[in-house]
Amino acid sequence: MKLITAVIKPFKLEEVREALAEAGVQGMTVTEVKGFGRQKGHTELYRGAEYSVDFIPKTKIEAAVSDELVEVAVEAIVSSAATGSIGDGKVFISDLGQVTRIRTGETGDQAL
Amino acid sequence: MKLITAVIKPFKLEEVREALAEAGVQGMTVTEVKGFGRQKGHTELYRGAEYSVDFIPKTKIEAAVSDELVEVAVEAIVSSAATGSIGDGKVFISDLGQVTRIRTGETGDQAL
Amino acid sequence: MKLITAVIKPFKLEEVREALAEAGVQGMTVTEVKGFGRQKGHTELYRGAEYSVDFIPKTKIEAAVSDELVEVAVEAIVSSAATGSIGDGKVFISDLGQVTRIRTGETGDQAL
Amino acid sequence: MSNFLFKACSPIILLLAAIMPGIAGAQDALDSGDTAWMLTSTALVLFMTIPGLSLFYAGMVKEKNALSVMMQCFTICCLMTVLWVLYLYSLAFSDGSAFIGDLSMAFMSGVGVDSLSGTIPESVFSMFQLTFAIITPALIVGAFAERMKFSAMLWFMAIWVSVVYAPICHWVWGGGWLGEMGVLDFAGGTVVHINAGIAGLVAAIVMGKRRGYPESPMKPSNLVLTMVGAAMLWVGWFGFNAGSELAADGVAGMAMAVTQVATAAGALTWMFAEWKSHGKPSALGLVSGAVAGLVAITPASGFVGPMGALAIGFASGFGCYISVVKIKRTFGYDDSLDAFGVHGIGGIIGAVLTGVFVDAGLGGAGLADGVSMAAQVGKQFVGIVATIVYCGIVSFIILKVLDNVIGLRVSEQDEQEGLDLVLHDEQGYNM
Amino acid sequence: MSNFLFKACSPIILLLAAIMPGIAGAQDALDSGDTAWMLTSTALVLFMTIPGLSLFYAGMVKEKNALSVMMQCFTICCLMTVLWVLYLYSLAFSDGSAFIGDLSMAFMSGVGVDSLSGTIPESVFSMFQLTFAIITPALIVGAFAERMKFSAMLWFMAIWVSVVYAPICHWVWGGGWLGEMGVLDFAGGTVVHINAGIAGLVAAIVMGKRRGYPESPMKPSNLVLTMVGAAMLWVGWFGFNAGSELAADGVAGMAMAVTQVATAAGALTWMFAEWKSHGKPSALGLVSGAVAGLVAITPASGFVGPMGALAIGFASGFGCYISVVKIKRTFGYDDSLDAFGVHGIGGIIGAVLTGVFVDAGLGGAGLADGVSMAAQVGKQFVGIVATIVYCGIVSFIILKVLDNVIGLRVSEQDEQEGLDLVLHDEQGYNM
Amino acid sequence: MSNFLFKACSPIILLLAAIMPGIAGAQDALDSGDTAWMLTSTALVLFMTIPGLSLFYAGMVKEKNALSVMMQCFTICCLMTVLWVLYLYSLAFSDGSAFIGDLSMAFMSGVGVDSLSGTIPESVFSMFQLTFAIITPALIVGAFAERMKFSAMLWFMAIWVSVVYAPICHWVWGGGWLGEMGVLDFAGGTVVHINAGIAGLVAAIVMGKRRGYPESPMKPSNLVLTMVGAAMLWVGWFGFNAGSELAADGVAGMAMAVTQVATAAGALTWMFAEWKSHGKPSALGLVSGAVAGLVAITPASGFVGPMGALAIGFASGFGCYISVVKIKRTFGYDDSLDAFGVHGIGGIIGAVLTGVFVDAGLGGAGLADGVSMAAQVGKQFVGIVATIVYCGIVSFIILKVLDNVIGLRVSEQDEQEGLDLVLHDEQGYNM
Ligand SMILES: Nc1ncnc2c1ncn2[C@@H]1O[C@H](COP(=O)(O)OP(=O)(O)O)[C@@H](O)[C@H]1O
Ligand SMILES: Nc1ncnc2c1ncn2[C@@H]1O[C@H](COP(=O)(O)OP(=O)(O)O)[C@@H](O)[C@H]1O
Ligand SMILES: Nc1ncnc2c1ncn2[C@@H]1O[C@H](COP(=O)(O)OP(=O)(O)O)[C@@H](O)[C@H]1O
Repeated sequence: MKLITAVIKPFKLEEVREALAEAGVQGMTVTEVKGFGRQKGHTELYRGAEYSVDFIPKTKIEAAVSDELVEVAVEAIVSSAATGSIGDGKVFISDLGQVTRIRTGETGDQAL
Repeated sequence: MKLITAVIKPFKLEEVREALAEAGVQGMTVTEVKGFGRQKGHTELYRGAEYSVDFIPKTKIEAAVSDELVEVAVEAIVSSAATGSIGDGKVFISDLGQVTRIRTGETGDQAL
Repeated sequence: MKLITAVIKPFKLEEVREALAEAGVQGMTVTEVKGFGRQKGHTELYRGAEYSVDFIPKTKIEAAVSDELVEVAVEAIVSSAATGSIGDGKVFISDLGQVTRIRTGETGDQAL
Repeated sequence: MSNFLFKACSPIILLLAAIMPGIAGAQDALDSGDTAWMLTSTALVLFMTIPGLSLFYAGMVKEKNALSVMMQCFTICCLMTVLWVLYLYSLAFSDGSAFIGDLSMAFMSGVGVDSLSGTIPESVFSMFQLTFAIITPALIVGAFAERMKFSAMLWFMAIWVSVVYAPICHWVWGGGWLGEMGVLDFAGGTVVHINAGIAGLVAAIVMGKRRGYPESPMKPSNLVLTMVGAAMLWVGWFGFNAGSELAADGVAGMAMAVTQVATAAGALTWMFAEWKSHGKPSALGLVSGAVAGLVAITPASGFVGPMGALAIGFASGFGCYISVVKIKRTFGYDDSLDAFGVHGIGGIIGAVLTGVFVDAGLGGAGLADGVSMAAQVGKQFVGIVATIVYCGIVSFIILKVLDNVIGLRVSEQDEQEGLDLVLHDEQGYNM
Repeated sequence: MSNFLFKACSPIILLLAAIMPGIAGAQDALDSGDTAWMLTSTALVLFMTIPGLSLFYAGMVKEKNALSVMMQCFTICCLMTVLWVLYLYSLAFSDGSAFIGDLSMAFMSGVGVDSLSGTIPESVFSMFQLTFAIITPALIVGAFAERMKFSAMLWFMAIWVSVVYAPICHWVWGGGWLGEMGVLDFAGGTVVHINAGIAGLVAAIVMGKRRGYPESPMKPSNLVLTMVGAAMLWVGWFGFNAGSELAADGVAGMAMAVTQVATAAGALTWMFAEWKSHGKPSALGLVSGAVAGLVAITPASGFVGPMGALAIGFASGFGCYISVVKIKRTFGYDDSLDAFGVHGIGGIIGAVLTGVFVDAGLGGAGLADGVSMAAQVGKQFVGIVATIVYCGIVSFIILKVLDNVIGLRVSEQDEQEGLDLVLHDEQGYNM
Repeated sequence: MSNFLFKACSPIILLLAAIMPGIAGAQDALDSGDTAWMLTSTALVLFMTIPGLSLFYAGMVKEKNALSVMMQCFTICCLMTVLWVLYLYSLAFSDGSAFIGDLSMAFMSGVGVDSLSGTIPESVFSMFQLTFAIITPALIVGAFAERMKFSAMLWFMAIWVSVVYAPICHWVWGGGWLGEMGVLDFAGGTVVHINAGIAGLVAAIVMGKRRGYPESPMKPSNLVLTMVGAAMLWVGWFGFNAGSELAADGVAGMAMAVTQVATAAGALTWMFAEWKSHGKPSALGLVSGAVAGLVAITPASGFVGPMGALAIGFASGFGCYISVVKIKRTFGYDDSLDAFGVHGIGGIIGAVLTGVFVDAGLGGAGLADGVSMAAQVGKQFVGIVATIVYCGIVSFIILKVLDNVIGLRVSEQDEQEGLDLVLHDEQGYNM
């Protein structure tokens, strides 16, 4: 099993979720994060004090998938999350040793 | 060392924390997340506009543990987080290459 | 490639970000988390009801880096995040199978 | 000659008498100043409930229930308004018997543009009193917050205000037996606060504790809003107390002054008590003490002087602190936001001390002729006990009946998920 | 003899006449009670816009636009104030013609410390009216929220208030043709609410929908604040309606009473309608109904009785519910916060029903001599149609011209990022 | 004959004189309209501090300190109230000397239900003045926010108000030397704003900068609440300025009008200045300008006309903008929320311009007989300088002494963790 972690633009969440569901991914966990990278931030001004804010609101999606699903899932994310403009985000893949479903105690692919 | 990541129902956090502590896990990091899976979401209504919200508030716990602790820790999570109803969540296990304690520079199991 | 995950004190974020940038890390993703460990929490009191809060606000930084950068990056984090007092946090390193840049589809080190 | 002159000028004198307030026998002429103040007071007392009390309460509950308590307060405001003009005003303020009014003024019949009540339009008097009939049930919300069904809440409030509030209001202010007996309740210590506090206590006991109380944390979600609500209560209370004079005069002025003093004293007392016993002063303690002071000065506000107010504020700040921090914990009932602990206890302290500090020797307006301080305190006790017994028993019956017929509480799982989503399909904060 | 007496006492009678309000012919003396109430009313109506309406709106938009709507309301308040003392007051309230005033009172010339308007200082009358000229454009903000350029908003409002608001205000209250014809609009159903609602509808259509509307969720970010705003609107509205009597008297009192009743009825109606059709009552529905009731009672407030108010509140609560929940969805325009759906529709319902419930037989103040109910309703329709047509056409022209000259909308990407950051370099919440 | 008639009607005339305000020699009769307005004004000015100023400040600090500033404002309100009735009112308003009152009215002795102050109850006058003694120290909180110990704050305020506020209030309004000399300060430009601004500046300098200032971001945590607070300040300020007339008359009306105008002008000026220099208009800038306008019109409000108000608002909006955006940065002191930058500077601008625009030729009420504009401006300078020097020196001494005895600042680590948790064991937001 693999853990796919994607950092995307927040307003793309719904599209990505649908694309993943279509690809056969049945569950995922979503976190609001702040990203730092090539995309430029913005400036804020409060009574003459100028702050440049480099961090940009992003959404992180984590989905554990069985090995055979990895490729199509990544493909689904990339195609649904892309706008073509800077800051579209990344997809990371890492190994997952074991998964357990708390409710039933099932493990492995069945637990996904 | 392994990284145990558990997604649980938010109101179970305190119980899980205690179970982990009892199991010998001395530290953990907690994130508020939104989960998507088999558990159904809810509906919201604002002036006639109905929104179905699929994402459900969940809590993610990350704990780095030494290899020998993994099993008992997972066991502790599963038994303390289970309610038996859908949406209880998952436990993921992955490898951890190295851990460093910032304060002291210690690494490995000592750093946990 | 490796994923470096650091849990630090929130007010150190800016310093760590700068240290990482200096070390050559070009992107990172930041999450507000709550930490539990050796550092003691605080007490809150509401109309005679005393609550001891064990979880402490922390900031989690995730940065995917190429293998050769790992050491210097960890070094950068440790030296910039340390205050010497308890609760400074940890740095975790794990393997990363693949990285894709959503905008371009690039993968591997180029995608970082 | 003098007779001739009297005749000559008598039309003018009559004219004068007719149009000017303050001249004996002229109470039936409208006074624009009094009317201006009572219009304002009505707005101020409404302001106490919405947004004041709503915010005070919404900030103290969990995030997932914030909207539910605001919605309860707001709905109570609407429901009471409609019932008021249909029959409640008549029940409370028409002549009727010593125990309850009749329906002669139902549908506001007889209340026209020109109807007067003293020097102000009766429409204004009626609306001013309505705002009291709104805040009283709204206060009870604090006792059963975070667990009551919305529908059950509606039924309870509609019945309670008809069979508990209206009669007790009539007893004290509508020409009923307590007022006749000489019980002093200037602005509602008995009618409003003890009444709401007791009903709240009964509701808290009948409904049982919130899931997880008191083991798991029940932290206020937004104390910033709670402080705003408390501040609004304070400001609005000037309408409550100084407005209860029904005129813009020296008594109203003094009522405002003693309100200010007792509130400040109550707030500081609670703050210092907490500082001493816990080691730190808290914002929630401070504003709780302020409300305790406001509650206790309410029955006394037209009768006592600034130094009496200081004493009343001090006593109430301390008494309510003990009640909320110690007594509630000892007995273990879950009066979620301390409707009883602050309004019940503060109301009782205020009602008793009104009988003391009304004494001219203590700076008050003076005891009634031939009434000793002990006798007055005795009367105050009669008022308190009558309210506690009647309100306690009737509230209990209503709640038990409703519990059997439609059920009072939401399910455990719904309580877990939060009333905002479960009962209203909404969230207070989407941020 | 009687002649002699008259002479003898005549100085006194003159004196009396000069200093006392309420005596025929004495309208030109200042009455401190009336003045007190109008100073208060002015504060209350300002309070409706800032913070009331600002909060009501800010809570309904997305987090990233919260500050932008508040800033729009606040800036409108400032801009209208300056234009008002420069020329707007004169345009609206100087004699001029039947269609518009002139500039004889520009720069407030002639309005001194001693100038009176009835029994109150003209300065107070002018400020009271200013608060209406503030809230009217501020209401429009709800229709185009979350997508309009700030600069375009400023231009639109400055022009609109000069060429739409000022004349229509003059028609109805400044001695213009609608007032002369006998159209009844006690506190601004036509001038304020229909006017703002129509301008909002036109703006919503001209500007087009928000990006993602209606497919993606447009959830209110902070309904707690929206409820606070609604409560403030309610309280402040007492100044709006009871203040429109320009005196603290029985009519003002009744105006307050009917305002309270209609609001409660509107709120409950919307709530129960939603409960019935959707299965749950919502807080946003409740307060939307309250505003619907407030809007509809506005033109009627000095003319109808409590039972008429009940009917008007009911009709408006239901009508606006249908309009917002059904009609808007059917036609597909994006009136973001329902400025038209509540203020336009509610204003029309209220204006029509004013002509009905003014009838003495229905508890109202009575139709004018020789005017039948049908005739009065006819007059009301003339007022409504004139406002819709004039406001609709002129608002459309202003918007189209501005769109061509400077552009009305922010770019799609800016809309995505949120107006607070893009237009003001600020965030509403940094938590 | 005429003599006969006079005699014949004289009882009536006496009667008239006794009961009617406005007739020469009748100042000692209570006027219900004036009383109504002053009761309202007192509520409005209290509303300025809690919740108004509390919210304005709480929104500008970091989330972790939000409760601490609210608690400071609220506690100040309570503490001043108690000190006021004990001795402060007497110190400020009893006859005493030209520099300070005496203790003849301590414990409110002599202030009964029937005591009058002009045409209003003395209880109301005293409470109205109390609200000024509350907001003045509360304003200072803005200068040392986010770093002062709560206990040190309490000591400082209790001492400061006794040895700085009370005397300066006496100088100007209590029959003291500045008032006698003819310094014009209608509603507190000198007593309230310059005074608070200077004390704030001294405190900011003595206490030093916040940790991390100015390098690290000090973003306002909740500008939505700051805007609400600013709106409440604006509305409440009508009580402050129009209430300072102590009557509901033409001067009060004009005071309200010029307050509205100057505020709007100040807000727009700051907004456009920022738009021009920074490229975008900000909400915080807008409301800061509004407060600047409010501050500057305060001393002038009973003396100038609408066009003078426009000029004063413009000057203050611009002056305070420069002061906050440029001067503070140049000198590097950390006046956290610009108590000095807005209240100090705005107060000075207003005090000077009062001497200019009071001129009848500029639309004002007119200079005193035989006083030239230059002379009046000179007097204004004397008032300003006296306040700056006295307040500056004494505040400095108090702070230095307290710093040595109990310490003014929390530890660096506590500052890091936030005052809410460290000093009060609470959090403002638990969401
Ligand atoms: N090396 C990295 N490690 C972790 N997250 C990263 C890394 N680089 C980028 N990110 C995340 O991806 C987001 C987008 O990256 P950015 O460089 O701005 O644009 P792009 O993905 O289009 O190249 C960032 O905001 C950050 O959250
Ligand atoms: N494949 C997955 N990858 C990541 N997180 C998942 C995955 N499946 C489920 N989750 C997380 O676990 C939570 C519970 O899953 P759900 O399918 O609703 O119930 P259950 O765990 O009882 O089968 C989800 O809300 C989500 O946060
Ligand atoms: N085993 C662990 N797994 C995951 N996170 C941990 C673990 N131990 C500590 N942490 C994180 O590191 C933070 C600091 O740890 P703590 O034990 O308090 O201090 P120190 O790092 O100085 O030893 C914790 O608040 C928690 O977020």
